[in-house]
Amino acid sequence: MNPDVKYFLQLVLSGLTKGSIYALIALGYTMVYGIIKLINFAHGEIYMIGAFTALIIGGVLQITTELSPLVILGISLVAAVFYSAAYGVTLEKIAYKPLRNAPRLTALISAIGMSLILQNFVLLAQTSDFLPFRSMIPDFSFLIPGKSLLTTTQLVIMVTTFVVMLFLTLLIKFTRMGKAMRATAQDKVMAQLVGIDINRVITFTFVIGSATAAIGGVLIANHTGQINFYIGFLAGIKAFVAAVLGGIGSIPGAVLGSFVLGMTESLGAGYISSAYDNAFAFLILILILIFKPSGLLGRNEVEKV
Amino acid sequence: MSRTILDIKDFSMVFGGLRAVDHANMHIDEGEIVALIGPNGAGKTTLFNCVTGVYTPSEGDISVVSPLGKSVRTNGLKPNRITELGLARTFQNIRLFSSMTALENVMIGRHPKLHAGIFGAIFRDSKTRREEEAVIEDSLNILKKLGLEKYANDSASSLPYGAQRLLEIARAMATEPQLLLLDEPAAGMNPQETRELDDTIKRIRDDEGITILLIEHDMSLVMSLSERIYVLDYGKMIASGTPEEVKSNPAVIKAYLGE
Amino acid sequence: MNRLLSEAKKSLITSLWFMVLTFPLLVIKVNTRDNTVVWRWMNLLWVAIGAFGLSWIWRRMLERREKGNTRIQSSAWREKVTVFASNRKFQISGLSTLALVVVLFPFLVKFYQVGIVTSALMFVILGLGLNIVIGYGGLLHLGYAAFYAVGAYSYGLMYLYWGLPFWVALPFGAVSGALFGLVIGFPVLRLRGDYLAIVTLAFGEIIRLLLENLSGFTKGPEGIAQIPRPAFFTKLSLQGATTYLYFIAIALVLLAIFVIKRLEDSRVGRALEAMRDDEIAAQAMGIDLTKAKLTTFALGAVWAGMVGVVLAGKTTYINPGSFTLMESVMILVAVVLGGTGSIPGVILGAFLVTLIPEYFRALADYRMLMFGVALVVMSIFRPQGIIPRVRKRYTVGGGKE
Amino acid sequence: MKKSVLVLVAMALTVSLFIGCAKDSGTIKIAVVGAHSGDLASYGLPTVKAAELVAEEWNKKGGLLGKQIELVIEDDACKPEVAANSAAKVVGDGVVAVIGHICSGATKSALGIYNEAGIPAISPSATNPPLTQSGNYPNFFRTIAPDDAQAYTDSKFVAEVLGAKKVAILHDKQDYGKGFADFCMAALEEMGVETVLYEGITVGGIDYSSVLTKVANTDAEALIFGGYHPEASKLVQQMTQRGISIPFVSDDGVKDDTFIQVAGEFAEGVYASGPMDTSDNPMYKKAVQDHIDAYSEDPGAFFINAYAAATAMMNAIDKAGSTEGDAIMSALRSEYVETPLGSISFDEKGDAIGVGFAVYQVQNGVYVEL
Repeated sequence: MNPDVKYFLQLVLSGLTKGSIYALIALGYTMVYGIIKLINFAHGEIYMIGAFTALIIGGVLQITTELSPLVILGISLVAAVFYSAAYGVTLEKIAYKPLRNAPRLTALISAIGMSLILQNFVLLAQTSDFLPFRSMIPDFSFLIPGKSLLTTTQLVIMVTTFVVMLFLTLLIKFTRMGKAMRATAQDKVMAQLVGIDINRVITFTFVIGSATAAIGGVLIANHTGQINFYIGFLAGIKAFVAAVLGGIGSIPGAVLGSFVLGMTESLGAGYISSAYDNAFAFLILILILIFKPSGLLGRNEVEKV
Repeated sequence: MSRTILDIKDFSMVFGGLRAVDHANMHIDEGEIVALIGPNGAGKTTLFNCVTGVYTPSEGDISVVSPLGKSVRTNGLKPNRITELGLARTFQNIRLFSSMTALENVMIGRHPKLHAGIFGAIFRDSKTRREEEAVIEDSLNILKKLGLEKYANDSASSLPYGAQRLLEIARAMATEPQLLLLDEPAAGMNPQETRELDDTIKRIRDDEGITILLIEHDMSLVMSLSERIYVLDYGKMIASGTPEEVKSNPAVIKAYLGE
Repeated sequence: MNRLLSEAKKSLITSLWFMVLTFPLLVIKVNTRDNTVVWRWMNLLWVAIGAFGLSWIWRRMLERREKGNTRIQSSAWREKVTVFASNRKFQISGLSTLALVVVLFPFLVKFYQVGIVTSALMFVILGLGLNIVIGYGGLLHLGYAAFYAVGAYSYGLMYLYWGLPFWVALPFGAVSGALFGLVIGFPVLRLRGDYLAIVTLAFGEIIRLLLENLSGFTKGPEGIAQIPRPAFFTKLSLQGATTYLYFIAIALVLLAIFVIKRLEDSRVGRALEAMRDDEIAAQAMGIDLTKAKLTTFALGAVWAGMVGVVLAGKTTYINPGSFTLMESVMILVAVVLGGTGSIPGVILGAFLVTLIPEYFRALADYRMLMFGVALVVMSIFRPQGIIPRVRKRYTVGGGKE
Repeated sequence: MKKSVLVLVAMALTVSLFIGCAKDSGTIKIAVVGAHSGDLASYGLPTVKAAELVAEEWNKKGGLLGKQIELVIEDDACKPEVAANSAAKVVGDGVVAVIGHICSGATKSALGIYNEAGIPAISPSATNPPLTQSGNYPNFFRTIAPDDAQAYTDSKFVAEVLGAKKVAILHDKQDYGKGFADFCMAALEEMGVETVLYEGITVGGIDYSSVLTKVANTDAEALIFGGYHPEASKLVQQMTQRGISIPFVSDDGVKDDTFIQVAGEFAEGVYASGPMDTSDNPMYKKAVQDHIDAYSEDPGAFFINAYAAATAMMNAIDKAGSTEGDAIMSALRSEYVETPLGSISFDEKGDAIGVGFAVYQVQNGVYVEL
């Protein structure tokens, strides 16, 4: 293969990996936004808590039991999903529900506060040090010839992102709850009038959004091999950028935005300099919003006058 | 014949395939009180929004004629530019500056008539000081004209509903418009308040010389106030004329009563 | 009695839920290297007791909030304070005492206290500046620290390349702050609310990244060292310079209060507030949103630019690490805590945010946690801040009361 | 009128709170300043413990110049703007010497204040070269070798031991990492080694595959990384996974047991430079043992350097026979003192003579000096 072409393909694959990583977090961001029109600033922290729970539960099982690694992976993943969802729902009840009719700015500040609380809770309850996160995904040996192109973990992340997106799209399009979610997203008052329990819908949205974050947390920790209390903040901001880029509130938008972001960073790093990868990410965000203020796939909401 | 202030020619507004207003024509002459009526969803507020620059019309021309007779095409102009041309409006769903007092709301209406910039504000030279004193004076006068002076220092959002509607009118008057566009000014008012509103609007026209275009559902108010009426139905202008002509127009009766 | 029981039941359920919720993070600590697990069961007990009590209080507070009790109480309370504060005699004696204390302060205390209070005063100015953007303009700006950086680097670079002194840099910092405000303002004109927040955040980060990466020009992460402290005709001793900086900060605070007060009371200030309350209605009143937004950004950034210069002159060393998103968030905390839009509120907020950690070192580790809690609690129960904005009243017949 | 009197009294009370208690001249005060809270606390706290142990030793022997040593401990959170305030505070407290600060940036903003007060400062960990080499900080000393010396050690190893002709250099865009990378590039150039890639990476990044693709796309024979262990462990893990097998050479920020713990199997074979191993030194053993006895845990980062710094500083005060800054500084420069790092003294610029770096490699999960 022509080395230049190979180089380009490798960068594209890196971009896809990054994109998939961002997408796993951005999906939850965008879902929550779609329903309550609030940037859940603490979403990154939910992702971090998912990773921490998996680490703790996995670690305990490894040390105190004789279970096989795959069983441990399964149990810790379930625990991570459960706890992230529980934290997500609790967070909504405490910090967002009382502010449903408050100005957006107030709710956003509450969300920033919640993000600080969760970060520092984990810092104080656990440690500020990085903790090793042993990869629990077995290496598929058949991939070894292509090792320099794609690692097993990367492949698993990409496939998972795709499956989660498909699942969420189907959920929203075809289930009863999905319909209720769409109705709530469009008009809360009308949704209530037609008998939708919007509290249940919102809780459900937080459960699903947080669960995807937990899956993301576990997979990404497998990829990076380490976690600390601060990972959620940085990842959260990137995912937030991706969601806004794609048009916040739109599921395919979140995935598209994530890929655009990942690709920009990867190609920018490959052909210009990786020192600027975050700068490229933010620059593309600003450029897209200047020309399309509601993001790539976002609906341009005309304010009712 | 008096001067035309607002001239709407062959105007359409399309929202993603939906024709909210379809090839409408309309003109308002100086000193008139004109009503725009029609069933819900007929496109009345959309027309208002296009005239005041909130939306840009899809097709056609909207022009405003200045007191000196210069005609300006307003399609695509920003709302604040249109306000400067002498159009002011109220909103169907009240949009007062809710954190401010009633008086401050009116003072903001004086904005286009004032000149102080940042440096004037900071150094407060004698010109700015005089201007500020005049703003308070003028705004209080406007409140008095509408009987709102007792609310001057009350938070706008704490006012009774009827008073909030009047405050919107006061705020719009503060911009010294030649044409005032009122979007359902009587909505939510009790009969007593509506009768008073009838008088108020007439007074605004007679004493201040402000031309008025209003959207209203209260037919008795429309019939008593307006000199001419336009009727919109499903985006089409189906009739226009004096109250009597419109009342007896079969198309209007059909639109309102259905078939 | 029944009510008490049902309340207890509710709190019990909450308490149990929090025990489940905090179980892995608070109780278990694994060390995968030594293969040891530490079980901290006592923590669970604290959570149980804490959650039981706090949830009880929380529900009470929510109930009171529903009824709007707090508002009535606070306004009655405020009425008294306002009457008291508007007493002419009190105003004069209070203000002159305050002025006396402010002037004498640096000569009464150890000089490091002067340094700390100067830092707090700098934060006050930052808060007042951000307050123009958030409190008056209603634009959520998450990249405010970038303007601060622009000011600091104005002085740093002007000194580095041309050897220019503090007093030349100060107005330049203000101007370059304002210019950067305009630069950021232009692209975000069409954006609203949440989109605006993320784009300002992005801008803030881009500026920091540029400072970090353009190391040929800005000295990159190594930072600029040996920036001189401001000189008063001649070079001052450390103590002298510290006192001098204190008075410079005091002067800037006074200037900021003066300018903001004047703006608040003017056509420009009213236009900004109208835009915050309702953009569409503001436009309908003839307010040019483009102009109003750019004015907001520039007026807000001026102060950060100036304080940036003071920072460079005070620490004598600057690097990009001082201007992170966290810094922007801390300024936001000060504004929200004290009272968005309220000058005394923001001053109090800035003092709380800077001085509490300074004088309660033992709590240093809990600092961010407490700020987080403060943000959430304030948003829910007192969104107007500790000292809310008091709107001016006019006597009918013109003039002020 | 009454009210204003009340206000005055209240104000006076507040002011008196600020003033605090009067100076006590019965002790010799030495400041220990560094990051003691937040996520960098683990770099700063071991220094406090080292200073406490050394001071206790002196105090047991009857103190310094006949007075007991009192440590004044201040937190600078590793931030320049906080460090300036902390420095002013300890100067105001009347300290005669400073052990700290921990981070180079914070050190730079504090040194001017100490200099004006004529107080010497000795850091166990601030490695930024201009601190000693610029001549701007005559009152600064350190018990750790500067970054350029470290970079030289690494570069020499890469050029001579590994025999690389072409290298790729990455850094984390931070003060320490980038400084190290820059010095490596300069030193390697002199040694005739070409730098084929020089690039910054973002701290906290999730995925470094793009930049590693770039590295793989060059014909570099070694990768030098300037930065800390979290990024290093992600880099080595992702390198191994994509089959990039060139040697990974890094700095003291990576020569940390946490790196081995986090990177696990991927850490094997990694080279990193660190202070020369003096663990055979009896004082070293004693210092570590004292720490274990006092705090029942192993000492943390820079503990030995800090122990040496505290020892050197207190010895200099003792030898100088005075608490005058100039006397202490000339004693630091002229006297050799036994420390866990060996017998050291300080050159004109303030760098320790006899303190250097060595290259280590991770072998079977531990760092081994080569």
